[in-house]
Amino acid sequence: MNLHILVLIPVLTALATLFFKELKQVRMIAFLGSALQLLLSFALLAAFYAERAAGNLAPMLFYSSFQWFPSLGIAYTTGIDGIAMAMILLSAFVVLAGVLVSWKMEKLSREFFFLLMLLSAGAYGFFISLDLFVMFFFLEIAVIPKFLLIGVWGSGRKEYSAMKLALMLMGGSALVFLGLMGIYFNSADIHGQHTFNILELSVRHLPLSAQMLFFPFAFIGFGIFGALFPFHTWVPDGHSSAPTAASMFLAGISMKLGGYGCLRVATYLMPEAAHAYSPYIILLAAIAIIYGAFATMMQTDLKYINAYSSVSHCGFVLLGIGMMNETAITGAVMQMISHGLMTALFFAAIGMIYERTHTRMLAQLGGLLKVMPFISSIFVIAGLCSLGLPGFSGFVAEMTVFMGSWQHVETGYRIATILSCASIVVTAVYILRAAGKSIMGPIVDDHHLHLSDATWNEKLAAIVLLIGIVTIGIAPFWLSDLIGPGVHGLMANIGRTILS
Amino acid sequence: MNLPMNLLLIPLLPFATFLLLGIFGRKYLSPVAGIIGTTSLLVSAILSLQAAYSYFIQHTGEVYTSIVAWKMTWLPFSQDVSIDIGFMLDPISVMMLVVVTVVSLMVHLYSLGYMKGEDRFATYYAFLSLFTFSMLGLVVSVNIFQIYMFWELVGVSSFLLIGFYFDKPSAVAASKKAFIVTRFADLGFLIGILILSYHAHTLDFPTLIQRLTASDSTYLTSAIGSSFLGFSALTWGLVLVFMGGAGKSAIFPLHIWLPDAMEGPTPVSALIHAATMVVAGVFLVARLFPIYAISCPGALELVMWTGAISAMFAAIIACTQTDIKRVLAYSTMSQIGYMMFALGVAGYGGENGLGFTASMFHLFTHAFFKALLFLGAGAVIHMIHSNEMKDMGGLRKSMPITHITFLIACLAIAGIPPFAGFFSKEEILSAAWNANKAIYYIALITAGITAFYMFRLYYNIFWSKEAKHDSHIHDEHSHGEGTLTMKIPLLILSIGAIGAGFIPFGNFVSSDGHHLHLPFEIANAIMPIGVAIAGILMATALYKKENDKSDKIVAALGGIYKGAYHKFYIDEIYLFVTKKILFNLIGRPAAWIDKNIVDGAMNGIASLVMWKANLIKSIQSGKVQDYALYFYIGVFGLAILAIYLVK
Amino acid sequence: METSALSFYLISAFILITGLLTVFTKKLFRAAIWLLSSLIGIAALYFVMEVDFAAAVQIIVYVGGIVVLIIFSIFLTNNEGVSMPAPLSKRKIFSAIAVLCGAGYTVMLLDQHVWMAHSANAYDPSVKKIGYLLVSNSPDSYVLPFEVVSILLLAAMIGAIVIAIKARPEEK
Amino acid sequence: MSGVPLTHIIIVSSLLFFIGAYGFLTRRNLIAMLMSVELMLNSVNINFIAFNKYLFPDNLDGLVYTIFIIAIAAAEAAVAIAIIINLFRNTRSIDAEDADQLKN
Repeated sequence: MNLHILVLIPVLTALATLFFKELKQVRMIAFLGSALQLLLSFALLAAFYAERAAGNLAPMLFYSSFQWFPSLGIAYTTGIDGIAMAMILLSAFVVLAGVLVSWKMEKLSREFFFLLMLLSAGAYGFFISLDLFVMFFFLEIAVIPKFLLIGVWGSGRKEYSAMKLALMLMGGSALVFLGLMGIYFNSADIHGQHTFNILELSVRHLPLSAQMLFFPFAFIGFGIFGALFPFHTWVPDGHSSAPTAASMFLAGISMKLGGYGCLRVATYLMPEAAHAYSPYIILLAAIAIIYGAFATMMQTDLKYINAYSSVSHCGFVLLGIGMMNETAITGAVMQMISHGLMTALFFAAIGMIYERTHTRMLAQLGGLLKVMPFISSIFVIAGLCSLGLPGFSGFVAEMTVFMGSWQHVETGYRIATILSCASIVVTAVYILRAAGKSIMGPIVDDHHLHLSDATWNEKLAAIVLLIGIVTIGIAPFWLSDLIGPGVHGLMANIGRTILS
Repeated sequence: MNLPMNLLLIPLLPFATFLLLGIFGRKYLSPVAGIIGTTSLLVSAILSLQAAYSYFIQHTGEVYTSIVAWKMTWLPFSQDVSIDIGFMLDPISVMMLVVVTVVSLMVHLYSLGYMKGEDRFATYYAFLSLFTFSMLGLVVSVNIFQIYMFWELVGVSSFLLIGFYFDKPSAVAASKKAFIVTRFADLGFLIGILILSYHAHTLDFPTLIQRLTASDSTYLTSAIGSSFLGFSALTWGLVLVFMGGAGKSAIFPLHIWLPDAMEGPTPVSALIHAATMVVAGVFLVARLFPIYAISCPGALELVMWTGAISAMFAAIIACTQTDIKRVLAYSTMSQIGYMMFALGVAGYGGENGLGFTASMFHLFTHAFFKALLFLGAGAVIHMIHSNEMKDMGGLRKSMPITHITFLIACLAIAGIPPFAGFFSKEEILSAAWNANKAIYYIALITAGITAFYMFRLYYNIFWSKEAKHDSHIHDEHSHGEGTLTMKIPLLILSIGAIGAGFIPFGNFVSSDGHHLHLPFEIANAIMPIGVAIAGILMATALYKKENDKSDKIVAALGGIYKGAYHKFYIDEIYLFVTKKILFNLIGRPAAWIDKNIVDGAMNGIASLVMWKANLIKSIQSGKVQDYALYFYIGVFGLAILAIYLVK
Repeated sequence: METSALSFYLISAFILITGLLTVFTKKLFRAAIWLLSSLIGIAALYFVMEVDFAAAVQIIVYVGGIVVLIIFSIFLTNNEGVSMPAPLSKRKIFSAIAVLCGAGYTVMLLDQHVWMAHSANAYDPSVKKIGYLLVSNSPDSYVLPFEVVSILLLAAMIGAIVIAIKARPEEK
Repeated sequence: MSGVPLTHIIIVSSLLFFIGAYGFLTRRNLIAMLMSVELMLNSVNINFIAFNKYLFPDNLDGLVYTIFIIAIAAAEAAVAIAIIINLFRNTRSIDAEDADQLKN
């Protein structure tokens, strides 16, 4: 069960979309491609469980490696552990939902679906690769489609936001590359051989001075992808002017690349520096959570509300990573997955509302529950999930992060935990404010009365995401059994800093 | 004992109804939704009664132990700490099972008639079943996080039900307010859980209680050892958990949402805001009672005082309210204050556990007669279509059954002997007498005021003005006294209100599981009965006939009356705090900072680059000679460099 | 001071003065004349240094060819009479500074530098040797550069003609 | 010619070079700039011949170089003047300031 099919299918679907003209064929191909991808990831999950059941406790399963630049030590090595597996599942769900939501994309539909598939190929590649250079390669593949998707199909100040997003992500990847170079050149083994392979690098302990220098580059670089506090300004503009499917991909997958990168590359390979810098990470994460939540309270545009709430929720991911203990990091990974699903659902709902009422301003929306019950209930469910209501994935992830962050050795960090706990109240305020105003309450303008409810493809998209959210929410033990060993493997490296 | 399977059915049946009606309700099942909901609740009620019977009656041995019928690890955090979901049978949880299912069944039956015309009938029953499921889940929880989970679910279902008439902006605002205030209290509850679980290294109730009460346990010393701002971590934990309970049970500082929650349909108020959800806080404190009583009396002291203040405060406001549902809401708040301070005065085990048993007994009886009061008020509102007292009067002839049942409930709550309220309130007063005289006197005065405002309500509805309403009774659209399904619950609950008092509660529920003989001396029963009768007489004098005596008193009281009527302006204070401080002082600057400073920094960098680019651009002036000059300077510089490097 | 040294100094003074005058005169035509005299001065310098062939070539090509060409161009662009506008002050100052410090620095360098002669024997730049160097097929001859320069001259001629040709009909 | 030290000749040629350079940088007229370029080239020729005569008398490389430079200078002058004439034909002026179409 080699992993290359995972990258191959999106790429092939992307190419296939180029050969067809009208929207009908193009969207059908994209749908088939992403559905196949979802089935494949389930098959991979089954194989993963079988492998684990058969007692294969190797950190990375389905390991395979092909020489690419032997002289530089770059090889196309792929392999997955629990965390990568969960990420692949997340991407599969969000991609399928994304394709379904943009069913009526008239404008340049062929290019639209091509770029979507390319973006998903980049994400899959990123999650399965174990070679820092290949990871960077796939990270870059994912950046350009985002720029085009927002620039061409966006709305509002789309050029400004597309440019801003692309520049900041480019800046981020520049920093990441610096970090990678730092790791690469400081990790020569006894006979001077350098390598990009993560497994080997994790065994070679980088000198502390090198770590202290290059960790900030790698962490901030990936942090920019994952909406680290001062560099999050691309998130509100980028998400709100992106078309629905693109903002789902942006928030659902591409912000997770950042979190995953921070965890797998920055913290796993440079644990001592991560431990030394953890106070700053925690501080920034706590600020992001509370600041993001309060800023959301003031927004009047639905998409800005969800974008800012993504900044706040991604703060939990970084808080979990900053706390550097097993429960907190498991919580961080769960938060990545749960936030990916719920923000995709939220954007889908907002997209559907926007398609019908052509306005995202809270002031101009009202009483939609009577007019479109399905979309409104999806909107409310997504809101409740991001609120942290038990029965949905948000609660599971946030509670794990809180429990983990409370176990931190130093009691000084309790303030950060209490601050982030306080965010659940502020989140409740802005979610209810948004839901109360747009869904409940009297109808604001009467031509909303004859709007249609969700079509079959939108319903399917919502149900796909709902299945993800509810399965994690109702029975989270399968997710923590999947992620647990993966995080335990990471802790072998990260743990040693706390002991020493 | 009975199989875990049919125990599990009790919460799962309402959940199944919720899913069924939630997904398919709107289109296919709406006419028959009521029947489905009621039957599933009926089965669930029978099962819980059967469980109670087998747990209490067929019980062998001296002590009621807590039996964990079923447990499953839901979310493992680390080796020993994990959230598990389970079903625990314990005297208080079985009692609560009975209360919740019976009252919920009554409300389901009642709503068949009350909500007949509604277009979202199926969704109403879906939300009602969701509420019942989460309440049952909360009651039988085996893990402190499980109680938190169902706590949140109860909060959301109350949000959904209060905001049921969502096209009324006031209902939407009330539901938002309820959810946010309870959510704020849940924040305290969450942090309390984190503190307790950090020190006790477990989330499981039995082990938590055992570890934090055993005098020699290292966990207890570590919890008391580490302190913060003067109080030990254990005190912080327990106070914060109580804060969670206070939010949900509308205790004094966090009560502002209860009166507004009356925007929901009346059966909802009967179920949620009378019998079940509001007592969740009392149940939570009761569940952790051993820790409160043994390890941290300070926290118990706080519980006692807040309970007493809340009781007195609510009773005073209740006397001034004109909307009958708000009167009942404040009376609920006052009775819950009773239960809280009853727990507060109690100690652990043996005789001084009387407060605990009295509180649980009062909770049991209060559920019946308060639900009865609300349903009765619902019937009146259903007929008059208005909540205000001034539109009512002289309804005793047109609504005989509601009148009698309402009277029974008023007598019960006032604490007149044969009715249930007397027994439970008398136990509370005797417990308070043994423990703390000041609390006893506050309780006594509150009992008097309770009797007064209940009978003020009673007379205003059924007596005082005669003539005005004849026209109302005969016009066709009024439903008269409501259908049969509305009358049956009233009758059953009134039987409960009368009979519940005679149940020997002592040998079922007690702080340490042992049988407790409830002392019943006439001596200390005289005082409460006397005060109650005085209250009733005062109310009859003022309100039986339509007269202006009450208006003269209002004029006399002046400022105090106006203050009480406006709920002592606490709402306005809270609004000011949230509006001014949270929105303007923190929210607006946060959004502004983000837009200008952080975003500005990014745009600043961009404009900086643009400015530099312009600077460079001017060098390409197109003049050949400029280029020649730059070229010359370049060559000259390189020459110098080469010379020095070579030398 | 032998006569040749004296004549060297005289000629070099002459060259420098005429050079300055070419650069500073207002009238374009007069500048061309000063350039002519300066080039003749340089040819005289070669004579003084006994490199007769170079002097001859200088006179034939430079004086005879290039200066005449320049004078032709002045007449073609018919501004022989007009006096050139003064250069922009900003540019004049900058270039003056640059040139002066460049000259000063070079002169300063030349003073300290000691030249090392590589061989002491006499220097006879006879035409036979030049001819041998230019066109013989011995390994150290310059026959290849010679051919390349001839091609370059050819190309230059063609180029000049193409550029300066009267505008073709279709261009009008 | 023996009395004249090499340095003096080189000083003369570099002065001539810098005069040419100054002329090239400041003259407003393209032809004047061309003349200054001729001056600079001649100063280079002086250098070559002087070095050849004083430092490497036994071979004639310097002299051959000078001859080539003169040839190339001729070609360069021809092309330059062709351009100037063409420029004159288009813009009626051969002032260096106006010829700035390549401005950004």
